[in-house]
Amino acid sequence: METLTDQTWLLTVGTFLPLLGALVLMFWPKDDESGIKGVGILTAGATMLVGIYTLVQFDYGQSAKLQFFVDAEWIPVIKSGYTIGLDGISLPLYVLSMAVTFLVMIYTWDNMPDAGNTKAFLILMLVLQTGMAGTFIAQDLILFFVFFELVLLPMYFMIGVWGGEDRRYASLKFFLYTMFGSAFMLVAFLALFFQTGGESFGFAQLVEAGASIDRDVQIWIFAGMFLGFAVKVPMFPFHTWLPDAHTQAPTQGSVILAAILLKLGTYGFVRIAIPMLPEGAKAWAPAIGILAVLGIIYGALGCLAQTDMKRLIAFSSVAHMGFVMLGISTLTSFGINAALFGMVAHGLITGMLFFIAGSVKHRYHTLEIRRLSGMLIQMPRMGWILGFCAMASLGLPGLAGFWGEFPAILSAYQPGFGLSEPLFRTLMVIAAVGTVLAAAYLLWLYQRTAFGEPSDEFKGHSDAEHAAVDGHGVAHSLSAAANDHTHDGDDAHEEIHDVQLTEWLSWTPFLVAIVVFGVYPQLMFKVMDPAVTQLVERLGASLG
Amino acid sequence: MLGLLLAQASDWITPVIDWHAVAPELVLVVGVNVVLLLDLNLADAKKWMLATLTGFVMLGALVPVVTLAVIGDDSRSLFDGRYVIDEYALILKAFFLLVAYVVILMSQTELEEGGYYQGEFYVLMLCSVLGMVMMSSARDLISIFVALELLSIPAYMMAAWRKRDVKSNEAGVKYYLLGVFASGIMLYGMSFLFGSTNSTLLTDIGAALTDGDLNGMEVVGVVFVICGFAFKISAVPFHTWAPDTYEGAPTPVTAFLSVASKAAGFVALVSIIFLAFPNASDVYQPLLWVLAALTMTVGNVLALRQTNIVRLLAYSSVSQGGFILMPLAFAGNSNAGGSALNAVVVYLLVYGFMNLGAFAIVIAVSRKTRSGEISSFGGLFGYAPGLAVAMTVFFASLAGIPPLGGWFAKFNAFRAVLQAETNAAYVLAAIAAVNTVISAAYYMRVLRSVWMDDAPDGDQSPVVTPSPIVAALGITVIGTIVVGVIPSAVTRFAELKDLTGAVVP
Amino acid sequence: MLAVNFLLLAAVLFCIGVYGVIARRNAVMVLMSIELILNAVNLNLIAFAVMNGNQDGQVFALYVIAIAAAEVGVGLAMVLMIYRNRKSIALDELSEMKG
Amino acid sequence: MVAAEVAQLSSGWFLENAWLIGLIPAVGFAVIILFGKKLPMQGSEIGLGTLGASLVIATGAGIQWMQRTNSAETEEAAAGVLRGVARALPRASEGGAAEPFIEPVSSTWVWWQNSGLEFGLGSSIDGLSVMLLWLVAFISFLVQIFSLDYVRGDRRYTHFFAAMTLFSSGMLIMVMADNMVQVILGWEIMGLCSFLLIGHWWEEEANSVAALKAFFTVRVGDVGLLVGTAILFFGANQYAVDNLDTNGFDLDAIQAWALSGQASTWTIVMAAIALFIACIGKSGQFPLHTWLPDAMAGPTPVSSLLHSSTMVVAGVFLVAQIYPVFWEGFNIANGGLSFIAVIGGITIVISALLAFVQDDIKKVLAYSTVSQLGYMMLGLGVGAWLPAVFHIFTHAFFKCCLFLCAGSVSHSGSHHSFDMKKDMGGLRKFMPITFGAWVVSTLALTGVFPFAGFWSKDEIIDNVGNNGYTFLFWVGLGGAALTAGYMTRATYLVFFGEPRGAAAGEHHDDHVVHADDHALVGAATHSLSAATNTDDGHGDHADDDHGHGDHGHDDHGPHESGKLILFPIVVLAFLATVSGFTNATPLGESWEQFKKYVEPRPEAVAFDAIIASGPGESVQLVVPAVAPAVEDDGHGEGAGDDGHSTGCGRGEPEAATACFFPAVVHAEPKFAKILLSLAVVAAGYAAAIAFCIAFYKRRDPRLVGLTQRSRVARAGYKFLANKYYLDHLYEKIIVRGVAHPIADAAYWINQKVLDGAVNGVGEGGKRAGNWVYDNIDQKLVDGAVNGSGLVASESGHAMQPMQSGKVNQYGALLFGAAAVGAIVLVILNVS
Repeated sequence: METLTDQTWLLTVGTFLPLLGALVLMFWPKDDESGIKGVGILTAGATMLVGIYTLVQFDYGQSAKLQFFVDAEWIPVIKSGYTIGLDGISLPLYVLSMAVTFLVMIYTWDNMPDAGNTKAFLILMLVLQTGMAGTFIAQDLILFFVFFELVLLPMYFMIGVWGGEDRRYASLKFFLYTMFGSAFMLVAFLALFFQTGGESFGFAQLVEAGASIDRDVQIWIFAGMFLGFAVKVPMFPFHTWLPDAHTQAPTQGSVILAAILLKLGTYGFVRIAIPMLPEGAKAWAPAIGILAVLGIIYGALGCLAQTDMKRLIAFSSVAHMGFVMLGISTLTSFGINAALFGMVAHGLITGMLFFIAGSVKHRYHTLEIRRLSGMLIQMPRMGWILGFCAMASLGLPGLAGFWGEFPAILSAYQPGFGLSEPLFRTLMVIAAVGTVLAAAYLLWLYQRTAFGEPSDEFKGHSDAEHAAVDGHGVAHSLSAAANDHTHDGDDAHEEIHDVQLTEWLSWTPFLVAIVVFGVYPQLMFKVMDPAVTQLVERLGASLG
Repeated sequence: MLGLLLAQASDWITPVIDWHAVAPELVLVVGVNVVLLLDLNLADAKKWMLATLTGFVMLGALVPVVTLAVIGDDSRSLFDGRYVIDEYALILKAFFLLVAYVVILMSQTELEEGGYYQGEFYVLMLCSVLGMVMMSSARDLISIFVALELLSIPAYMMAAWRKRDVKSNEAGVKYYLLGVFASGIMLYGMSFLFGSTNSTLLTDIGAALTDGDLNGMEVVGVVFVICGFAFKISAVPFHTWAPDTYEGAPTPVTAFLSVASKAAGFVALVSIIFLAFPNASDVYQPLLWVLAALTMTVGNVLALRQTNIVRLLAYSSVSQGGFILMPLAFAGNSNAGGSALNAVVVYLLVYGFMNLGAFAIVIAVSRKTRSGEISSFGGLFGYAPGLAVAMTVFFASLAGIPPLGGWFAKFNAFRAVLQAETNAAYVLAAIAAVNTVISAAYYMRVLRSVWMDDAPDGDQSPVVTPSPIVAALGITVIGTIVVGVIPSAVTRFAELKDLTGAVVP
Repeated sequence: MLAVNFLLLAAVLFCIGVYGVIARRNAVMVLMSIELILNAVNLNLIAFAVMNGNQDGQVFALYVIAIAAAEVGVGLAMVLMIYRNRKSIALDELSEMKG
Repeated sequence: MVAAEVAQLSSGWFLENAWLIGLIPAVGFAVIILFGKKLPMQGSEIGLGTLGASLVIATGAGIQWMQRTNSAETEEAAAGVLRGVARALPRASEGGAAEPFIEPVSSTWVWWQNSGLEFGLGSSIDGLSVMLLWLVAFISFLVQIFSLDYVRGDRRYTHFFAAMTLFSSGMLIMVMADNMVQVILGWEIMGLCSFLLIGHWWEEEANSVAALKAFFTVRVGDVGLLVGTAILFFGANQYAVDNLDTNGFDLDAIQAWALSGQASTWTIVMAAIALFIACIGKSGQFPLHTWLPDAMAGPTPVSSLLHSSTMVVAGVFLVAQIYPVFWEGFNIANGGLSFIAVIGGITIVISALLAFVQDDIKKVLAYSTVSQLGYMMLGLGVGAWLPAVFHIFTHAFFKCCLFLCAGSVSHSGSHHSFDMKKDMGGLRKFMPITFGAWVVSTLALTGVFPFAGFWSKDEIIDNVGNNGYTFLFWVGLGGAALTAGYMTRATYLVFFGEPRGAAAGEHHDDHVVHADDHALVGAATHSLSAATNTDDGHGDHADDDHGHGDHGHDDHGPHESGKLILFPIVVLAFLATVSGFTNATPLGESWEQFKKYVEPRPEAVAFDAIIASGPGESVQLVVPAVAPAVEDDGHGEGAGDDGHSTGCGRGEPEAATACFFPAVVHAEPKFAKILLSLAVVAAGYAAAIAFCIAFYKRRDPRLVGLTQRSRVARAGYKFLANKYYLDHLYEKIIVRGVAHPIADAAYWINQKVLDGAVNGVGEGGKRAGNWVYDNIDQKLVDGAVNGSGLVASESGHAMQPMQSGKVNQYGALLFGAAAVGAIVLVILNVS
């Protein structure tokens, strides 16, 4: 694998800068809330700047090659090195992780979860960021594994400490589930290592040597990796941790979980499992395809059954990641490109939806769909943003979600390497039906929550309503006053205001990105396509 | 008659003793005597000096270990190869001394505040450590036996150190009776080995035992010897004493037992397996395979049920023992043999750090809460975030989560097993993988209390941690993290290729 | 062959010792059973030493005897300690901790 | 077949920059959304301005397209290859001279890439698209002018204009598309906007339900679009890459591939079916037409735009655009009974019948639209491409005009009610201009000479017969009679007779009672309440005031609407009168402007000539190219005979050439047929007028109460009133069938129609979802996970007795294990 080795410091700095911030925070006085948040934002912002610099320095003409490549000694005894690099496949996700952390930090300024202890919260977030970024740059299995697992604990605590009612159960479930997958994944990594002659854990070497492993052995090793990655994705039937974790997690946790963490699994498939074990991948592809499509339908049905807005969004992740996996399972560059785009798109859109869910919860103190209605009257901007994200999520062309779904569905028409066409075409049609279901549950959600009149419970508590009242005549004011009077004793809801400054700050980039990538997807396809094409070509070479 | 004896005596050749090589032991022996004598003459108020002195003795003994390592001769062999100082021995000596030092830091305040006998405790401790240090070098059945008893007998007494406490009594008695019983069985096995091979020197035994050509006596000998050490390392089903003793004994002693004493057992087991049984792999490999699988699984599922933190840690250390044992089940494999040795040593080093650290936290916290229940850790994160974070480090490391030391230890163990590339290896690895998850369940349950629950009594006053414990925590936290992030720090030691004279397949 | 008889004797002693450890509830009796086991070992060692003409076995036996003495010393001290605290040396009452 | 002589076609700024037509309103939308509220006219000026700009460019592009077409002939003349005169003539395949293929003008940018293929975004302008671009821009512009007054004071005035602008933009983007992905883009943008606009007054649940239903139904059809696009892409891609230097999304490539004879039958049939399913959903064809009438819940301008030139036309347009796929897929060339024609025929009749029983004026028009769309589909389905496309053109004017008239009536005549029976009648006296426009448009719609509908609809019917589909010919004629009937009824109810209800100036305090009791009446109900609010001048309902009142008129009686409303109506009425002459086939070939400029020429073009103009990087403008036409093998003119066994779409094109459009047949106008259809329409009128006078005016006892007396009549009425129980079918059988045994279906079919089909499907989906979630997810999958935890914990419990605390037992275990181990290993190792 050809590499470019200029500016070798860049990735290391970008990845470990958050840890430095975490270290600083550790010694920051606990009472200085704004100072702590400031340091957090500053660190994440600096990391983001490094990310932007990386974007600038990246050689887009050679995006199939690993750039900023470093291959330093780390654990020589087990033949694992500090091998890092960035190519077109990982660049979008790497930068996305930085951006998401930064924006979530900004969001936290005004929206600290109730449990308090900002310091610990932000430290965890920064550690999380290092883990996420590291996973995307690692070019060595062991390094990958370390970063992959590094995200576990911070997320466990984030859910467990700052989460909702049922957080204890949810956090432990999340943890054990993922642990289960990664334990088998580690075993598979080692098996792969020894089957390739035990020479190196470096990706490049394993991709070279992996193809020559016996087919049966490949299938077994792939099975181990499949467990690890599929749990993380999550694929049906390993998804049950996800709704619980998402529902219980604090907003920030949900956003990061949806935007980045789930992608670690799919990224693992694209980066590790498939290129290193071509025969295994081919043997498993139909199963993955079937499970992916099951996930699409199943996730959608799950959504239709939900009464809780956040849980619904969580279930929709299962469906959306199904599209991503469907794309991957075709083993074509078309599908894998789609999957990679889908990852980023899903990260932006579902991340945004979780932001909204968090803010709604913050204002209404409930996410029960039947209690929420008329959001457009009480918080018009929030309501429209929700609508926008729902539309993006259901795959409306012109918004980012489409470019993950549409090519993925398309690619299933003609899977690669002699995979069964009738099977995948059937899957394609079912997946296409899945888009209808997606429309159904998202619009249903939107209709129930945003349209209509506000329920009596919350009526008259919003800024927007007050403003409307002020604009009318005396009679209105009188009736409004009377209206207010009846709710005087009920202060809990007197805080339904529209989108606020920090929310705007943290959301706008998401919204802009959804539109920009939706309108001009080439921005991302151009970066990914050469790398993916090369990957699939190599796959073709080893599969004959 | 007398003449005959004299004639024989005239054959006596004074052995050449490499004084540098035995310097660590000598320092400890001197230390034992000094502390004992000083204890007689010190006023009660000044007994704290004994702890400091003992600590210095440990560190003093470390000095010759370091000089020996720096000189770096291949190996020094004494008494016709019955006592060998090689790289392996040096690493473990250093490890035992360091562990003992940390345990002393942990016990100091405990002993002072509990009103226990201090002088005697430290003397016994020094004796026990002496036994461990000897164990690292012992390459003969007799010296192994002597070292084993030297480290065990003081430990029996230390376990019962809280004389008036029924639980502590019980802990001591159980440990003692079963320990001696196990020694008896082991000795019986040793006698068979001696009888069959006509030597007590491990390498000789190794040369005499050959796979496929073993007689019943030899097999019984091998099995009984391994069972004797399996007791020491509390492998299931020889683990029964461990939870009871750990719970009843004073916590620093528990820490000592669960780390140093167990490590000593492993050291002996490793020596014997690699030196004496290299060609009896048909016997010991299946045995260790079953023991490892049982130990991990039973230790874990029983740990799931515990509500007492010390008892939980006891079962946890049982299951950790299973992971350490796991690579040894493939010690005879031509691929995995070398890695198995590395894996065990690395695991022991890491395990020492994290388990001691965990116990140090328990000691620090229970000084405030006066309770051993897991629920008593609720809200720790609120009132003592530092301790909570440290505890998180240790427990997460025990659970094997990167980038903490525990993951690398586990990884190495998996690596050694899978290197064997046999079906038995894959199955054991799969069992171990499942066990990793089960173990994570109870470790995380504890952390859940620490982070997510409120203090059970609503007491939010901060914990006052005495400086020795802080020091102990500092050493262990740094050790745990450094090993995880830069595993090369310990793999340098694990690079040792073999034991002197060992027949690594 | 005389030596073989010694081995048989040792085996019998060992078995008796094991039986004692398992079956006796009195701590002192258990201690004595353990002594039986150790003596079985000694017998074995000496018998083998004679059979093989190797003095190491006898040396080993001497060590075992010495250490056994130390062990029994500690053991009896413990028994005494329990007796003081509980006024009983029945082992099956010693089950404060279990599970 | 040579490509050496590549003649230059003229182009121009407007043609090359036609992509601006779609882009400008899209930008306008963004501006309105972001800044609209702060602008003096609350954003409406942006909407009007951007659409105006689009209209100007579209007009320019149209003119330049005509110049381009003309230039081909002059160029050809110069090159000496001319074999015809510069006006529409019989096609070469019909015995006329070969005319050059006029290559579309395209400007493309790389939009996305995948697998090393670059896919474009941009415009590809040919006759069809330039015609529709102009039409859409024009109609949208007029509708926005109408809306200025009509929705003035609406709470979401700005949003309304934003959505309307985006709506037009979506249609424009789709029309100018040069590839399938862009088609999908425009298609879905329209779906989104229809959702926003139908649910404009979302405070009422009925409206949001209707919006949901519209979006959802169309989305169901979109499955076909996705699948069809996939099939086409993978089918055509290799051909496109090899021969045309483009890819399988490219519309030209798809056309050429479909006509190349290289496509496998299976592929093309599946693609055609899949795509047509999408068109059924979008264009409201049977059986997915049920969303269209419900879509009347939106404001009237929305209905008028949606039903005339955008949204519903999209499906027809798609069929027309990639016509070769359907041509080959349904074997239209050989007169196969095509799926499209059958669906179109069914739709014509069924929806026309439904229009008879509607009391809501907008619903009458809605069903009328469905019916007219049926004509277009019918035309396309039988190979009458040109009349169908022409009908899109004329229909847009009169249908838009009718809707605007209905809006005008409700705005100024009936207090925002759309109920013809309750709130209208006799309005011709109060609203003469509206009445005049309505009548003109009605005449156009019903196909009375010389109004626009006559020229297009008759042409369709004529061609249906000409191509040998006799039964469908009679269906078409029957449909024309029905059209005359229901339009007469509507006209009578609205404008003749005595004023009733609101039209008589009555106050509606009981407007809820007046609400249409079946299906969705959100708009009407809402409008009533809004009107009541403002007229009272107090606004007790401040909290739920939709702000749709405030028209400032004090009198409650009917009156003529304002100028802003009347202007578009009058313009449209004028066009409804004269636009038919743009392609007046019966008047002679020189009148056939559409044939000349809009219909692509079915001539083969050499690959070389095409590749020179293929999409490349960044902006690459087409080098206009013309290749000499295929040698004409056709002979004779006979209508519908087998004389066209060769030519484009009738066999493989010659090597290294591609066809882009099949050689369709054009019927010769026959006087007898014209008379026949006029007679049928006249008969329809006569019967309807007689009925109206008898039933509504004289209250003829034989007719009044007929539905009570006659079982047949009652059953028929009920059958129609319940929309053929289709919603019923969706909801009760398809949906409930998920959960219930089919045996129950017989019972359910008797139940009253409650909700829309979509809600029904949604309900069923929700039930399935609930069931899956409760039983599979929570019990089985999650249960297994939690169960494994329980197993571990319980096995720990089971092992606890081992840890009895008794030393003796520990000892026994210890020795026992050692002994067992020893015995087993001895047995294993010692032989």
